[in-house]
Amino acid sequence: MIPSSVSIEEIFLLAAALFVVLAIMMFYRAVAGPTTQDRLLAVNVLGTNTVVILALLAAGLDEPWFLDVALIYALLNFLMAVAISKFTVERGGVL
Amino acid sequence: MVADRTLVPLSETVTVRQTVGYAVQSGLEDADSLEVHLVVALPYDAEVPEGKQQVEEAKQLLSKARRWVTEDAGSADVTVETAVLGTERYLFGPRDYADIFEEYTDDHDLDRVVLDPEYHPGVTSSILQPLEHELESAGIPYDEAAVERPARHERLVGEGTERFDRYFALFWISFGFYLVLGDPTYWFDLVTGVAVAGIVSFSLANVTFSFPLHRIGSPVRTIRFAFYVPYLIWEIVKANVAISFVILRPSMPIEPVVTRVNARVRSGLPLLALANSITLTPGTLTVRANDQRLIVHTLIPSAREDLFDGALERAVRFVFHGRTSARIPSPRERGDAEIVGGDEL
Amino acid sequence: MIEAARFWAIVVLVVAGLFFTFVSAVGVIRLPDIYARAHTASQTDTLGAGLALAAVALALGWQQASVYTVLLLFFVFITNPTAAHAIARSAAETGIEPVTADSAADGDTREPSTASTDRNSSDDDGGSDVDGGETA
Amino acid sequence: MSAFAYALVVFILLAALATALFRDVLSAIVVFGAYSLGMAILYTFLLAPDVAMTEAAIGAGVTTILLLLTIARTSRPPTDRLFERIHLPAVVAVGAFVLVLFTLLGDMYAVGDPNAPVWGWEALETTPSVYYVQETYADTGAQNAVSAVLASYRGFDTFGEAVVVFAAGIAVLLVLKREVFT
Repeated sequence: MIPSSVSIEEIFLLAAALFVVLAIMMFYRAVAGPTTQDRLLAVNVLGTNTVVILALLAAGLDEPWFLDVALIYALLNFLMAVAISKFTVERGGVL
Repeated sequence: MVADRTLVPLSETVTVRQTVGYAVQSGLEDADSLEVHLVVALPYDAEVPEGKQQVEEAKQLLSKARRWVTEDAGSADVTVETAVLGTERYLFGPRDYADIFEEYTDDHDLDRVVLDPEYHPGVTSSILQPLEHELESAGIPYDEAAVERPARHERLVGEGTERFDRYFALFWISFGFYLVLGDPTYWFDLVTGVAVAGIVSFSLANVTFSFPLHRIGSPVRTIRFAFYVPYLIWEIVKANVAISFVILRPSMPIEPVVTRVNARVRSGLPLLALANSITLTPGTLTVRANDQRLIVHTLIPSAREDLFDGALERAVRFVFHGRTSARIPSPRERGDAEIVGGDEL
Repeated sequence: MIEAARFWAIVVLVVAGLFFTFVSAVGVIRLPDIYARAHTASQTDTLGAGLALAAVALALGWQQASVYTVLLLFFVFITNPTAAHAIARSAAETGIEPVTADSAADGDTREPSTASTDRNSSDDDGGSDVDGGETA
Repeated sequence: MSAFAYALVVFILLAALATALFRDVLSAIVVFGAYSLGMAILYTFLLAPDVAMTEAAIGAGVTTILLLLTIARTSRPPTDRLFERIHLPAVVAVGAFVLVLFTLLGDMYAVGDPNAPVWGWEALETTPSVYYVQETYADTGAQNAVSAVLASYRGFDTFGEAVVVFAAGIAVLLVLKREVFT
């Protein structure tokens, strides 16, 4: 039974909006810290959230090529987390 | 009269001759006499058959190295000691080697260690600290021998069939990946895919696989891994639900504890798989890997119980070594699991 | 009929994904230290992301784009625990002390569980002692 | 603008504020990552995935590495305060600029508005891309439509960009001369 009043696209867009709200919640930790690692962790989670939001937008707006952006972000986000966490220890030893 | 006392760990590398030469030369630069301790550290104990053979090879290497030292020393005052280390215990990764070198330098009151840049003993994996780092944290001054090293990939190139296996495996993996992204029925994608996979496999095969491939073993492992993934996902979902209830309860009854688990895995790849699986399951987080001793931060008691029951360890052993290897006692029964304080980190 | 099943499956997946991401957001805000936060931040979030991405894959159906979604899922599952491990290790190496059950219990009143009572005796002296009850 | 876009704009503003205010450079870099996440989503939402991809690569990848390299070669200030002190005249100047931009906001077309110039000017009786392809030679004499757009139709724009790039180059040379070559 599919309700006639909502379409699946609207559900995806609404979910994307809620994910953004959750992202704002998590952003509190990125500001509050107290250590750099805490901030990094929060931004890493935000990155995962971004990937999900982009995927939801791709489904919601029916534009499948948004997934390319999501794919690039998934990998770069990981690189950023590893680069900075290594940097905090070895101070540029990785770079 | 100042004496320089140096430890030189040796293994059969292409730069071992230059390393010994460097140790002698640099030792004599700022000291009148030199005492060189040449050692070979073995990963296995001497009791097993391949261990005996390794001890023989180690002794041959040491006698060769002793001659090199006397050659290089000329008329200078140089004494040489040799030893085979690690015959009584099982050395796993860099931390074990650093420990055994530390013991040796303390026993013989040595000043410094000269390292061969190509010296990579035991299991090396991206989650383990390299030997240089472990020596530093143990407080042993080390010196990397200034040698002319050959290009790094040479070390990874194996025998003919082994090399072919690498190319073969990487070719099909990258070709499959290309077709997944492209269109498998379109001739253009097939042709360009073959070209791209060819370039990728020829340029990168030597650095992709840091572990030996096995013609039957590797595909079988891949299939076993496919069985492992649904199991892992089920475990993740279970643990997630458990931890969600804990976090959403207003009182939040968490109980963070740092534990140490000695994983019974034999090489770097299973160790990496186990550490990542532990991290993926909520409630347990691998903070450090000190060789096969994983330092795991656990958040709730039930997650800690699961970790000590060792279900994931058994599953990883099943993936890499087959069904019979999976039947081992849990870490709790073996006495390989313990709760440690935060200082252990 | 199949359309309806797919619709509700997508709704359930999206809602479950939102729920686990919400748990991870609450965990990131509430939990006491970096190590505890890493648990929910990276793992609960991985499940939330996985469920939402599964919903997207289901909605896109059998086409090229859903392959991308599966790839994304794969990358998220591989990279997230690795990043969490990297961050936790860097925290450990910069010398951030974890809040353990003993130190947290001083300030809070938590219901005493069996595990914490039989550990207190051995953990108070030195910290790295072997606990006989747990390891025997 | 939907609720989604509003939530996103709030997030981006928060991230931008935090980036500007953090005293600790490393924290600012990390939070700047969050800012670039929001921007990437916004670009994607406004149907510009190519710009979003660039933002992803530049914001999360290159900028982070460049900034890390920079602070690896400089020293980290002692962090006695969490936030920077706010420089009031700068806030006034930036605020005035933002206000000017806001007055122009009403003239912008909504996303997907059929009257937007992208879909064609009445005066041209065609879409801009078709116009460029058809009329470039007659209008400008340039053989290449891309060059014509960059150097002629958007000449002032390109001129501004070139000025910015040269100014940045000169600034880099000045800094290098002071810090490195002397």
